[in-house]
Amino acid sequence: MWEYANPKRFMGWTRPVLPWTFGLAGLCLAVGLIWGFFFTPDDFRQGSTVKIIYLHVPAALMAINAWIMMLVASLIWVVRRHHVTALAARAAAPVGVVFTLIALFTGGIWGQPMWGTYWAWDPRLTSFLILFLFYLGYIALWEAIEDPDTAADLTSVLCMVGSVFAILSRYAVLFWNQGLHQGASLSLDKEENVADVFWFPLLVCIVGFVLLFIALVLMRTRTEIRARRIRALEARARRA
Amino acid sequence: MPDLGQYAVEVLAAYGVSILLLSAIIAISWRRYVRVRAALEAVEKNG
Amino acid sequence: MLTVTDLTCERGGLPVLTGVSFDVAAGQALILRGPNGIGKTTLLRTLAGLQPAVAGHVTYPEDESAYASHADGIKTALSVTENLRFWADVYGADLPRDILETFDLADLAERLGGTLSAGQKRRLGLARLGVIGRKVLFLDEPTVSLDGFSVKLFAKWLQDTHLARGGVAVIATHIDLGLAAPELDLTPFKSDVDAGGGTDEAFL
Amino acid sequence: MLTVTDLTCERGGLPVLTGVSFDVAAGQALILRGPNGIGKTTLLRTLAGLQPAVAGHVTYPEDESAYASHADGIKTALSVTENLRFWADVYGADLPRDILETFDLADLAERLGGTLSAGQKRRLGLARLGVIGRKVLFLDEPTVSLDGFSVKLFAKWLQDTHLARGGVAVIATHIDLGLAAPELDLTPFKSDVDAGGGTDEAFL
Amino acid sequence: MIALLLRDLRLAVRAGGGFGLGLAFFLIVVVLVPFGVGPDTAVLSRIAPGNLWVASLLAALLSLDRIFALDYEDGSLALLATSPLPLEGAAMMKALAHWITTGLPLTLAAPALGFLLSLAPEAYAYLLLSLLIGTPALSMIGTFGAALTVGLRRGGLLLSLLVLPLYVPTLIFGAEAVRRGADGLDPSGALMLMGGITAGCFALLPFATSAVLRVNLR
Amino acid sequence: MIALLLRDLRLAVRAGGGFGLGLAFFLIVVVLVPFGVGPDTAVLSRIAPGNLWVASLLAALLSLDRIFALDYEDGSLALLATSPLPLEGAAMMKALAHWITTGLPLTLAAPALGFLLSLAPEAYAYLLLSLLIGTPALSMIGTFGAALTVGLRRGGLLLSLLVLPLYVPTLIFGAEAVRRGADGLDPSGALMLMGGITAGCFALLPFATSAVLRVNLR
Ligand code: HEM
Ligand SMILES: Nc1ncnc2c1ncn2[C@@H]1O[C@H](COP(=O)(O)OP(=O)(O)OP(=O)(O)O)[C@@H](O)[C@H]1O
Ligand SMILES: Nc1ncnc2c1ncn2[C@@H]1O[C@H](COP(=O)(O)OP(=O)(O)OP(=O)(O)O)[C@@H](O)[C@H]1O
Ligand SMILES: [Mg+2]
Ligand SMILES: [Mg+2]
Repeated sequence: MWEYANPKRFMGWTRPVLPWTFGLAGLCLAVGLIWGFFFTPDDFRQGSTVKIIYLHVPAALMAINAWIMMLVASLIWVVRRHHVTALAARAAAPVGVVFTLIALFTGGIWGQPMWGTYWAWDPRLTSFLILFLFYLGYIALWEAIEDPDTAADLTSVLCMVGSVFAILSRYAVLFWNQGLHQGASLSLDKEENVADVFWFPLLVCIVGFVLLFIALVLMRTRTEIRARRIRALEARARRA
Repeated sequence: MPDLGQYAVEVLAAYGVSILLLSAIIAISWRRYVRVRAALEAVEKNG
Repeated sequence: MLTVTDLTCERGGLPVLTGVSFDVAAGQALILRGPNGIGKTTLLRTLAGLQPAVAGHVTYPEDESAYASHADGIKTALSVTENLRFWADVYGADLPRDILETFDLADLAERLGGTLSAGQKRRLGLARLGVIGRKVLFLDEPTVSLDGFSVKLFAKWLQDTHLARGGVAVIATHIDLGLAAPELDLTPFKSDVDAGGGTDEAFL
Repeated sequence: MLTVTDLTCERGGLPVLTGVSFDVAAGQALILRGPNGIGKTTLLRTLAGLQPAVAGHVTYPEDESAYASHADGIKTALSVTENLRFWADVYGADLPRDILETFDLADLAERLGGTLSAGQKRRLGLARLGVIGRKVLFLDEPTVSLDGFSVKLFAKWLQDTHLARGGVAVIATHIDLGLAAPELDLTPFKSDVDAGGGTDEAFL
Repeated sequence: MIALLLRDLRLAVRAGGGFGLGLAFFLIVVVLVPFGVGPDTAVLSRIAPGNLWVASLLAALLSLDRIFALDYEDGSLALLATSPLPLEGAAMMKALAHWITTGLPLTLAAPALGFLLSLAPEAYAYLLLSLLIGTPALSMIGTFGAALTVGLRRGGLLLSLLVLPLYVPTLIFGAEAVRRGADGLDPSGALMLMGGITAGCFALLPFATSAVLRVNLR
Repeated sequence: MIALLLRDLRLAVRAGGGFGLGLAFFLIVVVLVPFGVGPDTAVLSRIAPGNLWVASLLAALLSLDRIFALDYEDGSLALLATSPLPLEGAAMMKALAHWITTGLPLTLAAPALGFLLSLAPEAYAYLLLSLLIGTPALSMIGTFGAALTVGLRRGGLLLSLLVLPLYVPTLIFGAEAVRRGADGLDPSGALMLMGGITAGCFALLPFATSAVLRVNLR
């Protein structure tokens, strides 16, 4: 399995996979969003604002999952030193930032009609702000370091330590403020699940966001590998 | 176009901004993808 | 005492030196030669364990090595004696009584590190080697900024004290130290442009 | 071109050198000699105007001097060319076309300053002198860390370009540059323990 | 002189997003306050103007020690002082570069952060204006402080200690202008006084800065 | 290891009052807040716990970049890494030295400053206790951040960006404990959680720090 993480092999197998992933992601997103926006009823309590859920929930889920993916990639890099995993973590961070921003923004907009304010220091919202800061620091550290392997090592350690502190922050924030935000209700077995009319298009959207994330990370990883190859070739040329 | 009622601005803004942000990250990634690919081809040809 | 076999070291992702092998017996010094940028500093840092070797082996008695770089690690706000005592404490050694005389620092004992001239600073940096009592020394251009007299002083310490006690030293330098020691020119070991190894290898 | 009469310079509040006098004619270099700590750096800094003289006079054409210290002023995040171009801009000069060849930097033109070896950095520091086009140079141990070949390169530039154009240079060094230039040993000018002058004088 | 400005900006960009970092710090300080003070919106909105101004002041402060320290350590400062560039001009350029990399982005981002702290809607314009007028003074005063402490190791903390009291007038007028704006009063007096401070700083401090630099290079 | 601690403390004292400066910065930040927020005692007293905690956090932050930077630049860090001293121990000693020069004096001075901000009288004991438990964690986390950024010029700002989010849990529990104390509630939960964080930091972060240092010295 690990040989697929060799840069050359990776470039090979991702070339055909990439357009398909993008195509599927586009399809799912188009179907899910159009279905959700045009063909679902308004909620009796929230009115048309339920439609925000099709953006808000998938983005929020992927914002967290992107960080988890970076954590796993960092661990693999530290243990097995496969360059592609480190570069994939680097490639995923800006995508994660965008998802975080979407979750924050749609959540904020949703807050105005629901809670009467764009921003409240609710634990869930606050945790996301902290997650955003972690992303910023992680990206800034990558950008600041000249040597790519040093950068990979340092950002990996930061990602691991940061994850621990992110979890601690989550508990701290809960301790600090009880909050307004809705609990998780997407679990498949619970009775009080969202009504099916909302649930199916939401599921399609979630799949779309996941595929979009994968496609973007693959594409950006390919770019990072090429950039790294340029760097290596130029260094060698200068040496000659 | 469905009737969005009193929250039309909010809902449309949420969709607008989200789609804008997604397009932005896709566009930026794509532009860099193309540029780096071209740069690599140039380097490989010369080297 | 120090054996290096087929060592490859890298800098900035690319191998710089390939296939370096040598032996240094107890009581012997080895002088590294080579033009600027050939990789002397890189080799010494690899030997000292500051960076990993790409390939090959380095063996010497554990906990017996010390490294002296281009920079001296002198604290400007501590006096000469305090600087030396700190290193003595870190290495759990005593301050040899005549160390200040050996490196012609007796007059400067109470001066702060920051008020020394370039050559005086360097002498203090070298005196650290006399304090810590390590057997295997890796020295990167130890005589930079020293006047002729101080160079002799240092060579004398190295020959009569360090090597005489069965120590070993690998020294990169561009000048003539006046030591009776074999020289190793690194030029033949320069890595081929497309030599394997180095962290960039996967991308080439 | 450069005249120094009866100069006294101080360091740390006390006079270090007293009564230094010399003349350097256009097209001439002067080599300062003396053991570590005698006051070469202090003298050069005083000549360059970085610190005031305690007594005596220094005359040379205004706006024609430049100073090169132990440190090179190289920005690690700028490339070799960018480093040089910055200084060219500051001095309102053009980048001479062959400057990189003269100092054997052509291969390194696009490398970042931080990735150079000690000697390569020093060559870049010296190339700055070729860029700014100043007539009166004060150089403090310019050849530290340079290999033999680079020292010759520098001596050649100094002789054939700088001095040949009617420039002047005062150089502190411990090694033999291979220049046909008079030497001045500073040992006789060492200040007496109770020589006057220096900012501490009022309290003695 | 432009060469120096361009070099400093280039160095700021190369050294890992020099532009973004002041901003990020500003964001973080603003975000930390609610964690300390508690999530009560009424209190937060009440202290928002002061909060934003104190945060921008601290963000400006944090990058001050780098204005001269790096050039001093690698020897470029001595070389610059012996170059034909007037040292006063160099000081001004340094301040300008600092403002472009910290003050300016911070000013542009402040409204977004005002939002997080539920700043009164009327105050946004004055927040922007007061920061635009006031942050250049912060940079110039900071440059002077950096020149004072350039030779000292561990100068960072001493620098803050010297500079923070000098920041007090700018802070008072700036926060006052925003507070008045939020309360619907006329903030033009405070803004004008702050403009005077900024103009005065740029007229006088470059000379003080270069004098101090010369002493420190001795 | 003790030698390193003593040396760092001595250097802090020699380099112009290392002890006093963190404290002075703390004082100034606390004093600046009323200038920014306005002189209303009710508001000030309300925000005093958060204010004091944020100020001590910033004071700790400001001196972080000096923890390793000087040793890195003058080459001592490479020499230390090749010395018999375990680098984990060195990291811990560095954190300890930082705490003694900033965290400790700051803790001792905090009650006096609480007075300036009209902190509720019941809260003083908890202020002292929470700072005593919490500031060591700030120093250890900061040491880790300093090790991450040691090779970088202009690291100061990046360091803050990396470290501040890591400070969030400590800040929340610390300020919460004081606030609860001021409101007459039981703050022992918050204090205990904070103690857990501090213990965890000292158990784990020295290893992360030394790993990161080794990478940066490569
Ligand atoms: C900036 C603000 C917000 C952020 C960062 C945010 C974050 C999140 C996250 C992370 C989730 C998914 C996690 C989970 O399913 O447990 C989520 C789900 C959700 N959010 Fe938000 N949220 C924000 C504001 C809002 C607002 C204002 C509302 C509307 C009242 C809202 C309604 C929901 C709903 C209905 C879900 C789905 C819950 C579920 O069924 O699991 N959110 N949000
Ligand atoms: N970070 C880096 N990235 C790329 N190349 C580097 C880097 N650092 C050093 N180099 C190159 O590696 C080579 C070896 O450098 P090294 O410092 O070992 O040389 P050296 O033999 O010690 O030279 P000197 O005599 O000048 O000190 C040099 O050509 C140098 O330019
Ligand atoms: N800040 C200071 N306070 C007191 N004495 C000082 C100070 N700085 C330097 N000195 C002393 O002044 C003398 C002259 O120093 P200077 O650096 O000029 O010597 P130098 O001739 O350049 O020596 P080198 O060849 O070692 O570079 C030395 O003895 C030095 O110890
Ligand atoms: Mg070297
Ligand atoms: Mg000297």
